[in-house]
Amino acid sequence: MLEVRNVDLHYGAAHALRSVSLTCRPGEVTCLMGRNGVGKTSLLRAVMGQHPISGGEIVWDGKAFGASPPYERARRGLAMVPQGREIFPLLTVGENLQTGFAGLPPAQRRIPDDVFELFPVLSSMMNRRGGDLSGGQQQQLAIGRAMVRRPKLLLLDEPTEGIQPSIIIQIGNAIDYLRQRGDMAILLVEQYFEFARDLADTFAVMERGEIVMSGTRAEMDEDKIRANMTV
Amino acid sequence: MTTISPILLTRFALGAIAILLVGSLVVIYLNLAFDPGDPWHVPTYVVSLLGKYLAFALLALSIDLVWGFGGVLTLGHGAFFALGGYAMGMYLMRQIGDRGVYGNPLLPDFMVFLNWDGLPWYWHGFDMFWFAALMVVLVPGLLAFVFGWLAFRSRVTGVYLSIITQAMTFALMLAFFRNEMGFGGNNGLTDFKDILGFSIQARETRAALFFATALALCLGLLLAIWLVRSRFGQALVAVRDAEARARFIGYRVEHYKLIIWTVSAAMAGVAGALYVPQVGIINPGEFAPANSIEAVIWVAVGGRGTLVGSIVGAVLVNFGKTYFTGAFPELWLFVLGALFVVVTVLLPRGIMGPFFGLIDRRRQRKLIAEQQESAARASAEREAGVDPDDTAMARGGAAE
Amino acid sequence: MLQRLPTSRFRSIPVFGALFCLVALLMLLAPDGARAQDGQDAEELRPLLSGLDNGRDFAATEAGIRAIAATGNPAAAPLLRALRNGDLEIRKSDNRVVLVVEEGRDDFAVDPLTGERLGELGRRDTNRISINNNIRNLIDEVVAGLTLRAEDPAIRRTAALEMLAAASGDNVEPLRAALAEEDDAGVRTTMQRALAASILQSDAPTEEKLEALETVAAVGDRQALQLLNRATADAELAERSAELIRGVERKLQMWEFAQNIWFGLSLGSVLLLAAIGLAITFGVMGVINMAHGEMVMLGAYTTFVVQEVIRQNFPELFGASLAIALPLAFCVAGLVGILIERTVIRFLYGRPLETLLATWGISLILQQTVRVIFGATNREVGNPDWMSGAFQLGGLSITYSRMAIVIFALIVFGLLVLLLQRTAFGLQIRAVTQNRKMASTMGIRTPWTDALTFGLGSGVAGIAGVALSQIDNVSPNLGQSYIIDSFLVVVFGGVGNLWGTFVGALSLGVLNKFLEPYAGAVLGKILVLVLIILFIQRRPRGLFPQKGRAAEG
Amino acid sequence: MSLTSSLLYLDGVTVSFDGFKALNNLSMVLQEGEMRAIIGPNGAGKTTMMDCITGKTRPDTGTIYFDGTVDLTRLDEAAIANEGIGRKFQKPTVFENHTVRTNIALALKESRSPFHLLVSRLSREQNTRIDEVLDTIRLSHLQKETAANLSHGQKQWLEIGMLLAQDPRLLLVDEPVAGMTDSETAETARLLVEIAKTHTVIVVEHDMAFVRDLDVKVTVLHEGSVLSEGTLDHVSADTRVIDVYLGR
Amino acid sequence: QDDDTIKVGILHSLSGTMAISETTLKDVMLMLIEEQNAKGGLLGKQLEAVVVDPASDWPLFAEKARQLLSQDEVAAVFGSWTSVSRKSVLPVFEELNGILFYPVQYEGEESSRNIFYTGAAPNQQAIPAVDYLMDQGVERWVLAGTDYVYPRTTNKILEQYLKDSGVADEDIMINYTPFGHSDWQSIVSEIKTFGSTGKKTAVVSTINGDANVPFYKELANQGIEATDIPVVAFSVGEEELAGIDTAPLVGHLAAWNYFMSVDTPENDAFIENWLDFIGDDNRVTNDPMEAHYIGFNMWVEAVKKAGTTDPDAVIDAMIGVAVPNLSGGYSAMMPNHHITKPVLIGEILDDGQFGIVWETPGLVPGDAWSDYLPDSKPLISDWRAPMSCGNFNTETGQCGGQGASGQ
Ligand SMILES: Nc1ncnc2c1ncn2[C@@H]1O[C@H](COP(=O)(O)OP(=O)(O)OP(=O)(O)O)[C@@H](O)[C@H]1O
Ligand SMILES: Nc1ncnc2c1ncn2[C@@H]1O[C@H](COP(=O)(O)OP(=O)(O)OP(=O)(O)O)[C@@H](O)[C@H]1O
Ligand SMILES: NC(N)=O
Ligand SMILES: [Mg+2]
Ligand SMILES: [Mg+2]
Repeated sequence: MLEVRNVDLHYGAAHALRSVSLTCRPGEVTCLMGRNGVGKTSLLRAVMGQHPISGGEIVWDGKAFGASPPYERARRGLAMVPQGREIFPLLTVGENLQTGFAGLPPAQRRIPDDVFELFPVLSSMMNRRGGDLSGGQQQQLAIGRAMVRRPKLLLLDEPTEGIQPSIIIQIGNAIDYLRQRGDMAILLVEQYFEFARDLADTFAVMERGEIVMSGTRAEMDEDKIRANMTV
Repeated sequence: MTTISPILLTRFALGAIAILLVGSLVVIYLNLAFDPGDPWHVPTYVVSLLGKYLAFALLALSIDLVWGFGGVLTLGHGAFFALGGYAMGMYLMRQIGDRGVYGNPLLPDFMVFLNWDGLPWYWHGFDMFWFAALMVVLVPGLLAFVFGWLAFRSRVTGVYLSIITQAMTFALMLAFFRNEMGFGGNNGLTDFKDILGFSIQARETRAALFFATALALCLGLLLAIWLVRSRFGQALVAVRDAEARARFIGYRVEHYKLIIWTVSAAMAGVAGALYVPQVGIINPGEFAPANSIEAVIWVAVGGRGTLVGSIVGAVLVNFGKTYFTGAFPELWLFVLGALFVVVTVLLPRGIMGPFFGLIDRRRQRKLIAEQQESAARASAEREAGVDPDDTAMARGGAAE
Repeated sequence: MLQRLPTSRFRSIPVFGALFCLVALLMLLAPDGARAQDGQDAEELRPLLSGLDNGRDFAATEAGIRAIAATGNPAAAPLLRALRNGDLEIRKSDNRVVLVVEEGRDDFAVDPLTGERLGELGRRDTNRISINNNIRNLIDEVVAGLTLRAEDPAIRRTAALEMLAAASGDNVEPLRAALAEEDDAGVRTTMQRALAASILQSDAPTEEKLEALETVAAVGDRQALQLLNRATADAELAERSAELIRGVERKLQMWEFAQNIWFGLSLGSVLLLAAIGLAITFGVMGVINMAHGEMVMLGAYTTFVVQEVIRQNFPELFGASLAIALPLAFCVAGLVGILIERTVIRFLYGRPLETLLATWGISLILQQTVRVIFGATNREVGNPDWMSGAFQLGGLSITYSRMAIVIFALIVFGLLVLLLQRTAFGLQIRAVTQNRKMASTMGIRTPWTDALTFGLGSGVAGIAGVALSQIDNVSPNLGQSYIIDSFLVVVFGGVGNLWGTFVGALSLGVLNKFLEPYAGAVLGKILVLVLIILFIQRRPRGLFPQKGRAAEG
Repeated sequence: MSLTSSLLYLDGVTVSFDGFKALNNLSMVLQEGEMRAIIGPNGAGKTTMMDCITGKTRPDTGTIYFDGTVDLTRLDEAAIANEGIGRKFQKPTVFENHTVRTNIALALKESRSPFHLLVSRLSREQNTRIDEVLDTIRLSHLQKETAANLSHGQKQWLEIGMLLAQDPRLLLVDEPVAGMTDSETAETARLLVEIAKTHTVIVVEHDMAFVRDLDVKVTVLHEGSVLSEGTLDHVSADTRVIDVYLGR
Repeated sequence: QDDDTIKVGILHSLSGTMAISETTLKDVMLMLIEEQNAKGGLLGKQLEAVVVDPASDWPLFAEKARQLLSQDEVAAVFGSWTSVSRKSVLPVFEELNGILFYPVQYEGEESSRNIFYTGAAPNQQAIPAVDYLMDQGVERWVLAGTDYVYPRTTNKILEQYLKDSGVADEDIMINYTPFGHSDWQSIVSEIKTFGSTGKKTAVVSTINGDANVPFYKELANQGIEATDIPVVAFSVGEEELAGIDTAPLVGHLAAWNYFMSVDTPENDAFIENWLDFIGDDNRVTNDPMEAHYIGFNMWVEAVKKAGTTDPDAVIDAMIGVAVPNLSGGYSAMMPNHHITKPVLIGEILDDGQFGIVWETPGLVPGDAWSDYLPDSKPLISDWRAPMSCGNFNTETGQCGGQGASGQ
C-alpha cells in the first residue's frame, strides 16, 4: 500500500505540490485528475523518486522511501509509464522491454505474454529502434515496458495519450484485469473523464498543487469534477 | 543551460566596461607618472601582462558569443586568434626593414638563411599598417566564413563540429610548422622593433598597446551586447536550443550561425593582433588544439553565456597561471587542474553564476508572486461567472 | 652507473639477473664450446689477445682480429663475438683482457679463453675494448667464415646469411667446401645463394656468373636487386641482369603496395586501440573525456612498473611481463576511472560540455602526478623477445610488435562489441546513457552502471597503454599525443558506433600510409585532416550515421 | 481536381524505412480554406505525412505541391515554413530557455532574415498580437516564465500559441488535445474551427469527440495509404475503420 | 636578506612537452648553485635560485624571462632548450639587458650581446659527424629531421657541405616529420630501400625529442643495424636512450661535445655529485648538462673577474674566460659568445651509454654564422670593443641591424 503523506515539492522557488496526501491500495485504481500544470506529474515523480520532495513522506508497504533513488523504488515493486514516453530511442523495441529485467530474479527475466497480447504491434517490431516508432506505438511500448517489471504499484501518467481508440479500450480492459488480479495498486493520471470514471476505485482532483477533492468511485460527482477541470 | 536575462547581461557588461576603462587609465597613469622604484609605480612588465590578459579576454569573449549564444562549442578558435596574430606579426616583421641580422631590406631573417630568393606573394602589402589591420579581421573572418558556410550548410553540429574545428586548427598548426609555408616555421615571427613608427619596447608604446586592448575589449563587449540583446540574439539562442524547431518556423539556422561564427572569428583575430606585439612572438604553437581548449575553459570557468564571465575567466585563469608558474613551478598544474574540477562541480554556471543566480532567484520569486496573483484573479473571475476565455478565444480566432 | 646487462647478439633483449645471465653466457660459449674447452687449443690465442686492444686505432684492431681468425682456432669465434658484444674489457690493474659477466648487480671478470673466474669488478676497474661499426662488420664476416661448418645448423645458416649480405669473392671456396658436406636442405639453399652472390663478386668465368645471376634473382628481394645492380657494371652480364632487375623490381613494387596496406592497418590498429576506450567514455557515455590520454598513460606506466618489479625480482618472467601488465593496467586505469566518475563526472551528467572542463583539469593533475612520481623523463619499457624483430611474409616485412598490436586490437575490439551488444550489462550501459532518469525508473542501478562504464572505458584505455608502451615513449606526455587522434577517430566513425570507430581507425591508418610516401609525413597528416573535415561535410554524423527519428529524438 | 486550385496536393507519396513503407502511394488534395481531420491507427503514417510536407523527411517517390506550383520536395524546412506552412509537433517542442512570451515573439509572422532582426524591434501591434495569443492559450500569467518550467500540457498550449502567432496559410496540427482535459479539448475544437475560417488546416487526432466537434471531412489513413474518406459518421460506419482503428 | 644573495634565474620547462628534457637541466642548475654556495658563494654572497616554469609555452617563456629580469632582478638566467623559446626571450634579454646562458646545440645564425651559447653550433657537431662518416666510407646520405628550424638549417648546411664534398644529388635523401611523430614504419622502410643500392648509406638524424624513441624502436624492429645503415644523431643523448632498450641499437652514433662515458676525473666527480644530488643511481648525464656546467662556471669566473654582477661588466668580462670542461680540456668563451669545445663521436652501447670512437684533435670554436650558407658567410660576430657587433658584414663593412639596436 502506498501512502503519500503531506508531501511538498519545489522546483527551485516554485511550489508545485502543497501538502498532498493520497493512498493507493492493491487491487484498486486510484485516479488523479486536474487541469494542466496543477501538479499531477509532479506527484508521480515524487512517488517514483525522480524528484526530491521537500516535505512530508511517502510510505510504501509500511516503510518510508526517504531519499531512496528511483531504481531502489523500482526494485521494491514500483513501475511507471511516464508522461512523454521516455523510450530509449536507440534501443530496439525488444531491448527497451529488456531494460525492465534489472534486479528481477532470473526466472522472471522474460517478457510476459500479456504485453504482446495487449500490444500486438510490438511483437512485429521487436527489432525496430524505439525512437523510430510512431507516437502511439511508443506509448504502447512504454506501458509494455512497465509491465515487464511486474510491479506492485503501477504509476500511469496519461497512458492513453496519442493512442488509437481501439487500443484505449484494450488498455482500459488491461487495467481492469490487473486490478482484478488484486495484487497491484494502480495510480492513474488521466484527463479523459470517462476513461477515468470507468476505471477508478478512488479518485482525487488537484488544483494548483493541492488535492481539492477526493473520494471513492461512488462519490465521483461528474459535474463537480468537470467544473474543476474546466479552464 | 539556463539563459540569463539580456537586461542582466547588459548591466553586468556595462559595469565591466566602466571598470575596464577606468582601471586601464589608472594603470597607465601609475605606470607613466611614477618612476620605477616609486611604491606607486606599476612596472611596465605588469602593464604588458595585463595587456596580454585582456587580449585573451577578448578571445574568450568571442568564444562566449559562439558557444554561449550560438551553441557552437569551438575547439579551434585559437586558429583565428593566431591568424590575426600572424597578420600583425607580418606587419611587425616588415617594420624591421634592414635592421635584421643579415641587413636584408626585404626579406625577414628566417627567409634569408634558408635561401629564399624573394618575398612570397602573400607577404606583400603587410608593410602597410592599414592593410595588415584589414587582414587581421579579414583572414580569420574569411576562413571562418568558408569553414562555417560548409559546415553549417551541411548541418554539422555538436561534437562533430567541435572536432572538425579542432582538426582545422591542428591542420593549420602543422602547416605553419612547415618552413616552406614562409612564416618562419616553428620559430615563428619574433624580434619586432617598431609599431607605427614607435619602438615596441618603449614604455609609452606598451601603455598605448595596453589601452588599445582594453578599448578593443570594451568595443567587443558593446558589440556583444548589441548582438545578444537584439531579436537576432533571441533567435540565435532559439537556434542554439532547438535548431530543428527554429527551422520549422522559418529561421535559416545556417545564416544565424554563420554570422555569429564569422563575427566571433574576426573578434578573435583582433585579439590575436593585439596579443602579438605585447608578448613579442607569434609561432605555430598558438594553433595548438590545447590552446583552443584552454580558451574554451576560460569561458567555462567564468560562466558560459554571461559575456562578462568569459572575461573574468580569462583574466583569472591567466593570472593564476602567471602567479602559480612562478610561485609553485612544480605544483601549479595541480592547482590549476583542481581549480577546473572544483569550478565545474561546485559552480555549474561558472564563477559569475552565483552573482547572476542571486539576482535571478529574486526575479523568480517576484515572478511566482505575480503568477499566483494573476491566476487567483482568473479563478475569481471564473467564479464570478465571467468566462475570460470566451473573449480571448474570439480575439485569437479573429486576429490574423 | 646503469645496471644494465650485456646481451648476447642472438637475443635482442637485455637479459636480467643472474640466472638469465648464465644462460646467455652458456649460449655464448656453447656452440663450438665443446672443442674450445680443449684448453691447449685455446691457449694458442692468448698471445694474440693483446692485439685486440689498440685504443681508437681501429686499423690495428682489425689486424689483430684477422690474426685471431687466421688461426682457425675454434675458440676464436666465441672470443670475437664477445668482443663484438662489448663484453671484452681491459682490467686496469693488470692490463689483462677479461670477459665481463654481470650477475645481479655485480660484475665479474672471467678469463675469455678458459672461462675461469678472475674476481669481482668495480664500476671503473675496467675499460671496454673500443670497437666501431667497421670492426663489427669485420667480426661478422670472419666469424661467418669460422662458423660456416659449425655443428648447429642455425649457426651455419647465420653464417651463410652473413656471407650473402657481405658477398665477397673470397668466400667462394669456403662456401663450396661447406656446401659439399651440408646436409640440411634449408641451409643448403641459403649457402647456394650466398655462393651465387660470392661468385658474382669473384673473377669466375662469365657462364658461371650468368648462372649465379639467376640464382640471385630468384631470391627477389632488395639485397638481390643490389647484387644485380652491381652486376650491371660488368659488360657481359649487363644485359641479362638488367632484364632480371626489371622482373625483381616489378615484384618489389607489388610487395610495396601490400607493405603499405600493412603499414596502414597497423597504424590503424594503434589508432583503434587508442580510441577504443574513448569510444566508450565519449562515444557511449557522452563525456568529453580529455583525460582519456592519461588513462592510456597510466596503462603504459603500469607496464613500466611491472617490468621494473620483474627485472628486480623475477627476471625469468620478463617474457610474460606484458601478459602480467594487461590485467593490472586494466585495473589501475579502470579504478582511477571509477574514482574520477564517482568524485567528479557524476555531478555532470546532463551537462556534457562541462565534462570537458573537468576532465581537462583531471588530465593536468594526472600528468603532473606522474611527473612527480616517475619524473619527467622517458621510462624504459622493454620489448619482450616475442615482440622484437620482424619476419618475412613473401616480400612483406612484418614486425612482431606491430603484428601483436594488430591482433591485440582486434581482440579487444571484439570483446568490447560482445560486451556491449550481447550482454545485459551492455544493454544497461546503453539504456543509462540514453536516458538516465528512465533507466533508473526501470530499476537499473544507474550510479553503478555509470561508474562501471567509465571504469571500463578507462580500463580499456589502460590496456591500450600497455600496447602503446611497446612502440612509443613512456612519458608524462604520452596521453597528449593520442588524445586528438582518438577524438578524430571516434567522431569520424560516428559517435556511439563501435563499428564506426573500427572502420574509421583502420581507414584513417591506411589513408595516412598511402598519402605519406607522396606528400611526406607532415603534408600527409595535414591532408588527412583536411579530408576528414571535408568528409564530415558529406556525412555530418560520421561514417555510419544513425538514421531516422531515433537519431534526432 | 486541378493542381492549381488546390493548396496542398500530394500524389503517390511513398516513404520507406529499411523496407518498411510508412507511406505507401499516398495521395491527397486539400483546397484552400479547407479543414481536414486525419485519423488512423498508430503507425498509419500520419506524422510521417506531415514530415514530408514540412521537409523533415524526403519522400522516396511522389510529388507534393503547395499552392499549385511550389514543389515542396525540393525545399528545405525553413523555405517551406516561409512559404506559409506551420506545424505543431506531436511531441511538444518549444524554446526551453526563452520565456513563454519570447517563444511567441519568435514565432510571429515576419521576416526571418538575421539582418532584419538585428536592427528591428517589436512594434506595438506585434506586442498586442502577442498579448492576444497569450490570452488565447491562457498562458498570460506565465508569460515571463521560462518555457522549460512548463508542464507537459502547458507546452502543448504554447506550441499551439506559436502556431497561431506564425499565422501560416496551412496549419498542420498533430494531436493538439493529447493531455488536455475534456473541456480544454472542446475549447481547442472551437479555436480550430474559428481559425479554419481564414486558414487551411490539417488536424491529426485520436480523440473522436474532438473530431466530431470539428465537423469536417475526415481522412482515415492505414498502413500509409488512405483507407476511407468522408464525414466522421461515414468513416465510423466503415467496418474496416472499425476493425483497424475504432474497435468494437 | 635580498641584498645578501645573488639571484640566478632558471628558465626551463617543468611541464608540457619539453619538460622531458628540460627538467634535468633545472636540477643540474640547482646542483651547481648548491655546490657554489658550499664553496662560499660568490662575491661573498650566497646564490639563490629562482625557478619558474614556462611550461613549454613560448610566449610564456618571454613573460617569465621578463618576470625574472624585472621583478626578481636575477643576475643571470640559465635556460631555454628549443630555439623558438630562445627566439622568444631574446628581445626581452636585449631590452632589459639581462644575461642568458643557452645550453643546447642549435642551428646557429644568431649572436646576441645578451646571450651566451654554450651548446654546439653546427660546425661543432654536425659537420665533424659527417666528416667522420665520410671517413668510414659512407657515400649515400639520408638527412632525416623534425620539421623545424634547427633541422632545417642544419640540413641546409649539411646538404651544401656534402655537395661541396662531391656527393651527388641522388645520393641525398631529405625527410621531415612533424613533432612527436610516432609512426615510422614507412619512413624506416624507405630508408631501408634507399640504403639498398650497394653504396654505403648513413642517416643523419636531427629528429627531435619524443619522436626518437619510436624511431629507434622501428629501426630495431625492421632490423636496420648500425653495421648496415648507421644513424648519427644530434639530438639523442644518454637521457633519450634511457627510455629505450638499446641492445638492438648498438653501433648507431651520436655527435656531441660530451658523453657520460668520457673518462676523466672531472667527469667522474661530476657524475658522482649528480647521482648524489638527484638521489637516483640510474640517472644519466648528458651534453646540455655539461654545457650548463661550463656556462655556470664561466659566469662565476666572469663575475669574480668583474667584481660585480652588473650585466654590462659581466658581459664584457665573459669573453676570454676559460674553464675546465668535463672532457679534460678548457673551454673558452669566444668573442662571438660561443665557446670552444671538443667534438666527440660516440657509438651506442648496450648499456645505454656511448662508446667514444672518434674525437677532434683539438677544441673547435663555435661559429655563429655558417660558412655554408651564402648570406651568412660574410658575417662575423665580435662583441669586444670596438666592433661590438654580432653580425658584422665583412663585405659591406657594416654591422647589421640587430647588433646596432641591441645596444
Ligand atoms: N522541471 C520543472 N521545473 C520548474 N517547474 C516545473 C517543472 N516541471 C513542472 N513545473 C511546474 O510545476 C507545475 C506542475 O507541473 P506538473 O508537470 O506536475 O503538472 P501536471 O499536472 O502534470 O500538468 P499536465 O497535465 O500539463 O501534465 C506546473 O505549473 C509547471 O509549470
Ligand atoms: N526511421 C524509421 N525506421 C523505421 N520505421 C519507422 C521510422 N520512422 C517511422 N517508422 C514507422 O513508420 C510508421 C509511421 O509512423 P507515424 O509516426 O507516421 O505514425 P502515426 O500515424 O503518426 O502514428 P501515431 O498515431 O502513433 O502518432 C510507424 O509504424 C513507425 O514505426
Ligand atoms: N636548438 C634546438 N635543438 O632546438
Ligand atoms: Mg503531467
Ligand atoms: Mg503520429
